[in-house]
Amino acid sequence: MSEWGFTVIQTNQSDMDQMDRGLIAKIGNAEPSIFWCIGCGSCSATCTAAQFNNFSPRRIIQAIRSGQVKDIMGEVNKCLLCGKCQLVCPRHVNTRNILLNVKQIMGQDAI
Amino acid sequence: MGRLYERLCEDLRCLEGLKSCMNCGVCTAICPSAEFYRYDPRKICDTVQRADDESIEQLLKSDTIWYCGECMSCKTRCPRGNTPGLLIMALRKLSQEMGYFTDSEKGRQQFAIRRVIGDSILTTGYCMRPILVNPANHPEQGPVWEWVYNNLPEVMDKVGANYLKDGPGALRRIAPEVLSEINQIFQVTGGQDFFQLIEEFSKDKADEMCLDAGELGGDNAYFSEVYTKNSGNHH
Amino acid sequence: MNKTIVIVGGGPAGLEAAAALGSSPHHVLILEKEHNTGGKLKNWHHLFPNFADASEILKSLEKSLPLNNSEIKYDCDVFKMEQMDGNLLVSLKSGEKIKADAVLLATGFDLFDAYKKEEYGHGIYKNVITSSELEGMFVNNSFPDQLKDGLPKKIAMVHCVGSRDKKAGNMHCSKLCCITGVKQAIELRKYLSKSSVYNFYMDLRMYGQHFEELYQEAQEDYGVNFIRGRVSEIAEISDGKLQVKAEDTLSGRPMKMIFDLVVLLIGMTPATSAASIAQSLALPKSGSGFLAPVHQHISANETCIPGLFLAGTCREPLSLQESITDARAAALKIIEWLKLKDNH
Amino acid sequence: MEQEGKKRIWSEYQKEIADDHYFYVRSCIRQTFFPGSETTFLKILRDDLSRDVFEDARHTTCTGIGYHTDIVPFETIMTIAARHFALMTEAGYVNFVPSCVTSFGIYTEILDTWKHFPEMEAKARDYLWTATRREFKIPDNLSHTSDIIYRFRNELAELSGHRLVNKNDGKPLKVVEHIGCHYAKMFPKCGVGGAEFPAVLSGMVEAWGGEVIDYPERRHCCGFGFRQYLIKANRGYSLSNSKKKFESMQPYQPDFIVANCPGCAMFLDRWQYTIAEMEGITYDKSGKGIPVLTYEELAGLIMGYDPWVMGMQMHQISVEPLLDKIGIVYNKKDKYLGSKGQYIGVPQPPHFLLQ
Repeated sequence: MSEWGFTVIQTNQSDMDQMDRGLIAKIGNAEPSIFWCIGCGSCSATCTAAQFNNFSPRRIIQAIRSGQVKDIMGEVNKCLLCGKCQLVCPRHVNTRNILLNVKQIMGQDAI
Repeated sequence: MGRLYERLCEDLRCLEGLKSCMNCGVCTAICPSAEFYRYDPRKICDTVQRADDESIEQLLKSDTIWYCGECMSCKTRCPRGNTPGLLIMALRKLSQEMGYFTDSEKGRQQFAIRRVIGDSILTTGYCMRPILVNPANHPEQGPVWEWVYNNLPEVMDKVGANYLKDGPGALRRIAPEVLSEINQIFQVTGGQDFFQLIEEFSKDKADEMCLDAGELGGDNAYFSEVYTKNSGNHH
Repeated sequence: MNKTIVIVGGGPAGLEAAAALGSSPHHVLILEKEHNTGGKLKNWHHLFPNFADASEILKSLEKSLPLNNSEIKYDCDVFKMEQMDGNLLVSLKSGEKIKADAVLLATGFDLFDAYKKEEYGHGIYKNVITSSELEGMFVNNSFPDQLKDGLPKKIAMVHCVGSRDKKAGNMHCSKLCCITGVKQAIELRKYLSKSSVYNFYMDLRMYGQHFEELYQEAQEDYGVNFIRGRVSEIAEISDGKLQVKAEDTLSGRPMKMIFDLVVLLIGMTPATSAASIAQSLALPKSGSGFLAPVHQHISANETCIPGLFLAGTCREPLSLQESITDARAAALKIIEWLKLKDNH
Repeated sequence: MEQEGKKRIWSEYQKEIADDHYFYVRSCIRQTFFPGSETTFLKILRDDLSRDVFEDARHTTCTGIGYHTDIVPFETIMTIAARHFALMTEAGYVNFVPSCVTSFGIYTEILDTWKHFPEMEAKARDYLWTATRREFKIPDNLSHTSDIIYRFRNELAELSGHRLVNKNDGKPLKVVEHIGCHYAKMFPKCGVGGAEFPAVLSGMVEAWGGEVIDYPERRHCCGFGFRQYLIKANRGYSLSNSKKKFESMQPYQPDFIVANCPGCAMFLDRWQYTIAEMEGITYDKSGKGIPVLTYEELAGLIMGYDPWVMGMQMHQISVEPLLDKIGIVYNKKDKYLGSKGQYIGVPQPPHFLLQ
């Protein structure tokens, strides 16, 4: 804290016009089923990893689609790649492949 | 349906504030607090309407319920006629009645508010008076206020206030017989007991934290702690 | 014995009921308050979920109107009805009175007046339009200039405007705006191929045949974005663009976004033109103010007034297909009732 | 922007505002920071408009800040309110006029609660009798002091010597109006113009020749948040919400801000100073900040009152640039003098904000 005893706080409000659309553009090409998600949450309910940490495939798809991808690798790495999400999805979203793609793309970007 | 939920439902502000929520999010969209704290009024409504005591207890012990600024912007927009801000007031009341407020950093601040605002009401008849806005604790008030503060009688006189004098007018001294009426009202309506409750729970917490809470005012370690402590984990 | 059946309203339900009554020996008189028939279908371009041409459908409805026993009177404002010796006396504003053996109310619906959602600024911000105004733009091919410069545009579709909203005085779900929003999003993507469209919704009630499929097409083939959160406020920023605030409830964060055009998906509300008729007969209304039948499940077309029947959206929000089916059901009930009346 | 659309909304929110004989209750925050505004209100009403305003020295805080910091229970505050109604009844008045927006919100909330839960009103009568042996009638009319000025805006325009017009180029001054949240957000029907397009301040500004700016965050809270300001550790909330508003209004280059809530007026003034000192930013071109006025001061200015007698020297953001734009003649030297013209020192200049 400053001499004032408080500081200006960064807003939590997502400015959707300033979001990073790069990742969704790439993933949309590689795995278009990401657009089919209706946010029902059955993937998160069945998720093996979610039993042990606060991982949520539904939230991650949401984050990629809206471009809130700043800290996404930390989240993606919680996934065990078991693929149960894909089995339960009513819209045939290939969540596992989406996450694999994130790893690949973000890995490339890192290099 | 648990005991805490039932107690919440005894508060009119819970009945008025939360009829049924459909999780549309209009409240959170324009909530000044959701913008700067880790706070989502929609989720609070949803937690409460599930009527699960364990989650409600968690809520009552958390920082979360203390983030709201009670601006009531949520009320204007809710398509179901709810007022999450009123629900918050009911939650805060219960949190204080149960003594849960001392479990959270933001909840513990109630002690400082009770000492400053509470005592000011009972001893002077004002919530807020110039002398309470001490430049040392209020650097944001700026140098003009500091000048006002150092020249209160002269400045107040110039702008037509009746500073600390009898009779009507701004900042007049409120007569002892009026204050005794105010104290009577606090006595009769439970306001006094509620102040006492906040004091007692806070002193217990101060003991636990090995800090002195004094008997009056803000010149003590526990007051400084709750008034200035910001862990930074709220956003 | 031949009888007179009065149908109030020459929209799809009224026209279809008249067609269905064509095979009966009775005289059918349609009282239409405007200069022509078709009701709100006249102002619609394409219909969900298959983009059928609304004007074609209207033409075929009008064509099937029987010439032998039906008659249409235009510019008739019905304002009162009375029960009289087992018949109904229908009073027009012109002073004319018509005796009817049976009356079918097919008075339709009003569109929700979007100005009541003050926080959306309809009537104040010029780029906030309603779904019905958008449909009019498609009909007349009259889009505002700022959409025609070929640059990419951002368009928001706001669901549930005036529906499911106690504050706006409508608790009911209008049920057709969801699919309308999906249909119009696709149309906008087709018309302005460089544009992006965002639908702000709470629930997408895809109840009808091929509705869910259309929703999926919108996502898969047209790249329409769906954000789960009710719009909280719209504000104009410089150059007429609009700032929209909602909570993205699936990520639990407040959000804002700037749009070139905002389309408010307004729902159906009870028709004001039916209000004075209902009042004159003390006809009960449902909670949301639509005309109430005797029994919602088994007598949805009959009212507590002998000889008075309901068809179409005067009793609840219905799609065109449902209105038409409903009109036929009502016609059948009327024929049955007139038979009974003869026997007594 | 279509003004007709707004007028249609305004026509639905025409609240009744009493014409005369007001029972006046003061605001804690107003008295603390801008007491001259309350003095000005009374002068305008009594001297310029010949209205009867009664103030009972025995009235107190409504305890609203205690209520909204959750240390004062509802039962208590409604009985304090009942006591104020009793003072009004005893004085023979029926029109209740609070100077504070928080109080105004409290009174509307209490009256609404009593309407829906008559047993609560009975309880309040009981508590009040037990505690003070007083009885009360519910006011016929509850209006905020800004409602009263709004009611007389056209009369004041006729009496006034100044218009809200830039004397250098003849153009209307651009004005940001800020309405306190508790004025109408809880009960839109209780505010002139409702909650979304309130007309109480814009009506004054337009009647006096200014032009109101509709900027995107017009409806956002100033950020007081009660406990969010009173506790030092929380003040980032307060500051950041005001900052959001300043950033949103900046492109429209307002000549000044006018607020109808005592807290808002003070915060919008002080936070500009704090932001300037913290980050080296001001939201106007001159580097002096955007002047923030109370509506009483605004009314007083057009009526030709002395800005220093109204207390405008108590603002952190200098008001002189605005006075010069309007063409108000004032004595520069007198600004910081005491009531008898004596020298009592002057404020330190801020580090960043220009004077």
